[in-house]
Amino acid sequence: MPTELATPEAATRELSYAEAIREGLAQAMQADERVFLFGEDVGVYGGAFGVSGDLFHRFGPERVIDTPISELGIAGAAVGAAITGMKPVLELQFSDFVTLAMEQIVNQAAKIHFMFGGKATVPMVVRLPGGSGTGAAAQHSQSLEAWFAHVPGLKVVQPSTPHDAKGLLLAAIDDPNPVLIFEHKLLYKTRGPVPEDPYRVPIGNAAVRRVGRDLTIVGSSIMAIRAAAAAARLAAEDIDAEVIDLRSLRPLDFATIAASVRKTHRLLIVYEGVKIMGIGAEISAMIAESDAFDFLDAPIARLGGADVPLPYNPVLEKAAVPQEDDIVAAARRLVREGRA
Amino acid sequence: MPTELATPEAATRELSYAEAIREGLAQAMQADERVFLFGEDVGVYGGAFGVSGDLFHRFGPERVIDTPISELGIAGAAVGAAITGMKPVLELQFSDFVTLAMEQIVNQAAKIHFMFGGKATVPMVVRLPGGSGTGAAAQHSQSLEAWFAHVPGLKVVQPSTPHDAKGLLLAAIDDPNPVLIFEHKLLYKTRGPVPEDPYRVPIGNAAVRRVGRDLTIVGSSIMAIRAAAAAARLAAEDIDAEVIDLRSLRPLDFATIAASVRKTHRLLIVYEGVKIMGIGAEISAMIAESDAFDFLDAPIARLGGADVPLPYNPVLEKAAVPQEDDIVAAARRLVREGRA
Amino acid sequence: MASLPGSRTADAQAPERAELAALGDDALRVALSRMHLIRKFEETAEASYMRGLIHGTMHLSIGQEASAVGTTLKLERDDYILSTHRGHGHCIAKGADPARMFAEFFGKENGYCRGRGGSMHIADVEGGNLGANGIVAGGLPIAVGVGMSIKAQKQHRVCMVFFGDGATNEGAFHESLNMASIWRLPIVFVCENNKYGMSMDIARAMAVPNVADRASSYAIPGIAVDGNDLPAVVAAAEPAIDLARRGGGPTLLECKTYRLRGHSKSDRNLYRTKEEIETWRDKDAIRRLEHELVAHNRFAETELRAIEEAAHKTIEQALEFAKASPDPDPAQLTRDVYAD
Amino acid sequence: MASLPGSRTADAQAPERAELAALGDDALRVALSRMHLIRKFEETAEASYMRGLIHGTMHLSIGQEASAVGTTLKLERDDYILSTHRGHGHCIAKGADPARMFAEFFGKENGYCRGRGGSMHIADVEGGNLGANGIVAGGLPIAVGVGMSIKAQKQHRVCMVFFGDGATNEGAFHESLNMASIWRLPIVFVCENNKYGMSMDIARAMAVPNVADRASSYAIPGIAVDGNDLPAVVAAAEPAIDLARRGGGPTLLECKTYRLRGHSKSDRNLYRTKEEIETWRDKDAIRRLEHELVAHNRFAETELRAIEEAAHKTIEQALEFAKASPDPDPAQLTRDVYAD
Ligand SMILES: Cc1ncc(C[n+]2csc(CCOP(=O)(O)OP(=O)(O)O)c2C)c(N)n1
Ligand SMILES: Cc1ncc(C[n+]2csc(CCOP(=O)(O)OP(=O)(O)O)c2C)c(N)n1
Ligand SMILES: [Mg+2]
Ligand SMILES: [Mg+2]
Repeated sequence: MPTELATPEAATRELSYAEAIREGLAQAMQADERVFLFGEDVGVYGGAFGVSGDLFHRFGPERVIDTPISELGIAGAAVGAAITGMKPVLELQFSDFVTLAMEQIVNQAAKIHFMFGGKATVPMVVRLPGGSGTGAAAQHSQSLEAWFAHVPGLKVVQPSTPHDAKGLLLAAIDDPNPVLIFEHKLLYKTRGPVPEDPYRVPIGNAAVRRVGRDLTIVGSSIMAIRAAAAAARLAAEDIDAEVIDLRSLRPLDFATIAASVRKTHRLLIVYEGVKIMGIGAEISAMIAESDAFDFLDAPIARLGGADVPLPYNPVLEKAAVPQEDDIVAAARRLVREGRA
Repeated sequence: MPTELATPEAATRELSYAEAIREGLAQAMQADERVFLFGEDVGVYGGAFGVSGDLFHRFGPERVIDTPISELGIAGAAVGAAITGMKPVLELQFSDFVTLAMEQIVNQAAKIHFMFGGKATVPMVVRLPGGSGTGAAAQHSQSLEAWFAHVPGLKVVQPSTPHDAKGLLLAAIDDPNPVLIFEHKLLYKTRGPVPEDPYRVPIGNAAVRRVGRDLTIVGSSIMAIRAAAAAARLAAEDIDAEVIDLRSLRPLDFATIAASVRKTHRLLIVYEGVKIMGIGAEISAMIAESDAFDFLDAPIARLGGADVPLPYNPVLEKAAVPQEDDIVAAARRLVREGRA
Repeated sequence: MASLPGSRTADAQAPERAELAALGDDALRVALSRMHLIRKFEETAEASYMRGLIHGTMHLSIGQEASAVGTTLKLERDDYILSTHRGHGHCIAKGADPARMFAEFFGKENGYCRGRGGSMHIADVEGGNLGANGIVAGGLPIAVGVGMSIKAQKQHRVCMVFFGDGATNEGAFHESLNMASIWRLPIVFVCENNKYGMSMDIARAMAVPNVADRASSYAIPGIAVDGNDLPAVVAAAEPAIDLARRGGGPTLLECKTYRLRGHSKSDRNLYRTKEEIETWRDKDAIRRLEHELVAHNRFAETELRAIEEAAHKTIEQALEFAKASPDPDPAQLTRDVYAD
Repeated sequence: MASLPGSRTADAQAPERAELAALGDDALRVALSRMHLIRKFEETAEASYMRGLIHGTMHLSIGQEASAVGTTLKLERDDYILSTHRGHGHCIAKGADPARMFAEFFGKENGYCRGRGGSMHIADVEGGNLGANGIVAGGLPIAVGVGMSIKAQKQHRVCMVFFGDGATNEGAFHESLNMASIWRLPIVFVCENNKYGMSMDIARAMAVPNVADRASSYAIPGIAVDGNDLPAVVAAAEPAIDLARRGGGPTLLECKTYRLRGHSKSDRNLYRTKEEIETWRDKDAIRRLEHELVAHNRFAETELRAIEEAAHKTIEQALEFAKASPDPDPAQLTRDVYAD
């Protein structure tokens, strides 16, 4: 897998997460004419969340393609383009709509390479804005990434920063396999340093966002951000948390997590998806069947989404997913009381 | 929830799993004219796996309805019928095709009751033949039930015996919520005792199939059968396994599992779905964050499907999912070597 | 085959056209009142949103009132409707209480969905409104089930399902119309063709001039009507409702109309011209009908203003009701996930 | 609009009909040879299956050979096809090697998919066959992407996608034809209407007499042809292929034919009569064409038998090749899940 990084002298500016994705798309399209972007309203409208922005004007209607509202069809179109020499990047307007495209993603994209004995590859990228917090209610707020972590043949990433949003996108476009990128709606406007030159963040590598001794907090996407903020607050209470940003759910960088747990002896996993069968379940199970298990001084703790469809009411909506306060409280209990 | 059991004097015969389901369907339709069965080729053809059999001739084309090949549409039709006073039972021909119906099942059926503030209920049942072992390859052999265990608002059951196949079906039809029943293709012809009178197996109750002291083996569907067979062989080696048949994945009967683990101190979870993010992940995580954790003498072990689309070649196909031998071997290692 | 009656403008000298003459004063009063209620409801919702009193997003149907009101005018209270993300008009037209609708917008406990659903999920189950839907074309398969239910229960009800032009490119549209056709279900499919999806012009999204032309694929009647002409809409809808009620099966009714506001709050109208919007503003259904009624001396201007005033008053009171309503109790977060 | 040329029977007195005259002797030799190859291949596969040499299931197209061969006869080697669960005919017609097809059936390492795919997933990517598909209508959205790819790469290729009558009720059919139409993609949509899905008569599954009638929803040509009449099929397919290649967009071509075998191995033919099957046996495409050729002195009977014999020999050798081929190495179970 390509791991080329930006040259040190390359300029690094502050960009928003959405701008970083757009820059990555533009650079990929510039560098490789096989790359194209398509999806509902990605053209003149600039994308439901403004991610494609002016790309339509820069690359024209043959490289930035508005599609009819046909999620199954466009997912299949990505498969067809990918197996015949193109590198499609598909935007699904809200990740919830992937429910309409599961057939093509799971039965076709994920399986074709294997099912055809390795004779075809499916280098497609699907971008999926997910997550709650915008008052969009139950059908527009889900975090469904865990489903895809269950499907061999797919790769699944979840960037938390503008830097990773661009770098993982470029890595995904390079990848000869289908890659799903779960972006978070609340992160699109967050800003951070982004190197100007193209660079790749390798798929399957977690990032240690903070080094600590007392417990390991694992999260991804917006939960990695909240975990880091929680860790800063915990430091004031003399709790030294190590924060791991997963970045990739499939493949999962288990080695980084296990090494951390061997050091801190405590594990708190935070994720926005419904707790039951969410990604934290797998991480917990992997620890529990690994030798890191022997290092645990406290039961593994998970903070996940409540067992409820996302409510519209903003107070309920917030209560349904882990917030910074919840992470602080759970970490504190885990360290102080040995049980979250 | 109705837990009425068959009267003791009721006749109990041997039926196949498919016959037991058919009997349950017939009794439900007889007792309640709101119940109807529909799906692709459930009519004259008798269902792809022969489950509906002669029901078309017994109940006529208005209660046993052939549908066009339109999985999304028929799932939505079940929702519409359910919210307006009917009790639809939908057969999807292979559980793999649920990938086409996710939108209606996940965004509509699972959420309507909550999203409408409790003002509508969705008493629908979806029957989904799943599993591998028939040489049907990657698109007709999946075990996708774990996805649905991640979705609040749904119930998910997985019967392993003819008795439970009938009893869980009747409980599902009574239930005011959407219930998915994952049947196993290899089990349709297996036979077992089935009371003639209608009875319910409560959704959310696991069954202890064998009492033991040395380790707990948890499985469902065909894996519960294989676990029981493995336990019989292990007994000959002086390993006394407790076998728990989950029967229901959502809600999950965690209390029964935890109680067993507190007793045996060792846990092996067996499932056919892909190991990563399969149902075993959640069980392991629940144990790891519960006080049963403190009773463990060995890391929790999971035996799940290999990380591969189901291969056509029969040798590879078998190797891709846990077999009886694998369970015996894993249990033996767990007890003898303290690690599977 | 589709037929589009030319839009008529009032001519005081000419006799009343048949579509108008067919409507009694009472019916017209109801229709006008509903159109004003919708218009004022949405203007007020918009203002509340701008002032930060409402969160989330909302999709306004300002400009489309004649379609919502005209299609539903001849429905009975126990007939069903299924609505869309742009559903306030349908909801009010079917007789919902604007106060409880506003309460829902404000996320209040006495909103139609107890604050759990919000703008995109308002349902008034008792009033026959089986819910708005956040999924484009999500209501169509549900309508099929409602139709099956009506037929099975030998009721004389009709189900009217709304959707946009964009929705007709979803697979769900095709599957649903096909099933409704082969089973001759009592459904009126109402496509509100407002010329755009989110931003994509229907002329780019499909190759046929009228959505109604697609009825031929299902051998059902397809009618296109000027959706900004209330009497014409009523005249087109009534036979479709009657046909459905008589067991004659479904109709595809296309109301050609226009949304004067953007798709949602975040729309910058990049895909259409100011001139186009102005042209359609001139075709405003409310003013147009009022003008015609005055020209034919059906109503005095003062009476029209009184109808409008009454509607405005109702909406103002509705807003006050909503503001004064109680918030949900956060402790009840997971209530109503399951029915029991 | 659909047009169905009446089936012609040979009349030695009359001159050759235009469709036949248009075919040179070489083309006819190729077509006959391919039809015999398909027939013999499937009869041999069936026999192997009966003798337990092949596992899984298979869907035979015996009776449909003229459709597979006639539609593809004018394709170039670098044109693409996408096939179905009933795909052996398409595969052979596009030039695949029956030996490697049999090897795939036997799950052997040198089968087209290295034994991983089996009957339902045979792909001959080098030969332009992008794969059979186990999902009804699964190939249609993929074809859209192939068409986009051809266009983007400014190639002069054509993509021909096959599907059954039952598949036309899937949403994927609608979404795909719509996209192919609006983007004028170089696709020939070939519906092999064999009158039944698995068991559901097309007359019960849709209300229009011809699948081709549905082309009008997309403003593309829709042609219905006697699919058991090879020259007629070629005559119908050639202009569609040319139109696509010239950039004129897609065509929906319906071949009316019949499968003489059951849907799959488990079909008990409960849904159709023996008489119906016999009627269609009389319309056997191979015998019919041979009869016509002899009547017009295009070929001598001996030459026809030589063609048939050669085909049989090829198939026998193919079977031997498959039997002698090596099995996959079980240690390579998870190879080719990901490309690198
Ligand atoms: C399945 C699905 N895809 C996409 C969206 C996002 N979306 C919401 S409304 C809309 C446009 C719908 O257009 P149309 O059906 O014409 O209805 P209109 O908004 O014009 O009333 C889109 C793309 C959605 N909600 N659901
Ligand atoms: C999405 C999906 N639904 C159902 C099936 C099961 N199935 C396989 S073939 C078939 C009938 C298909 O009919 P048709 O499209 O007419 O093709 P034919 O078998 O007649 O060639 C069905 C229902 C499937 N494979 N995929
Ligand atoms: Mg629209
Ligand atoms: Mg067919």
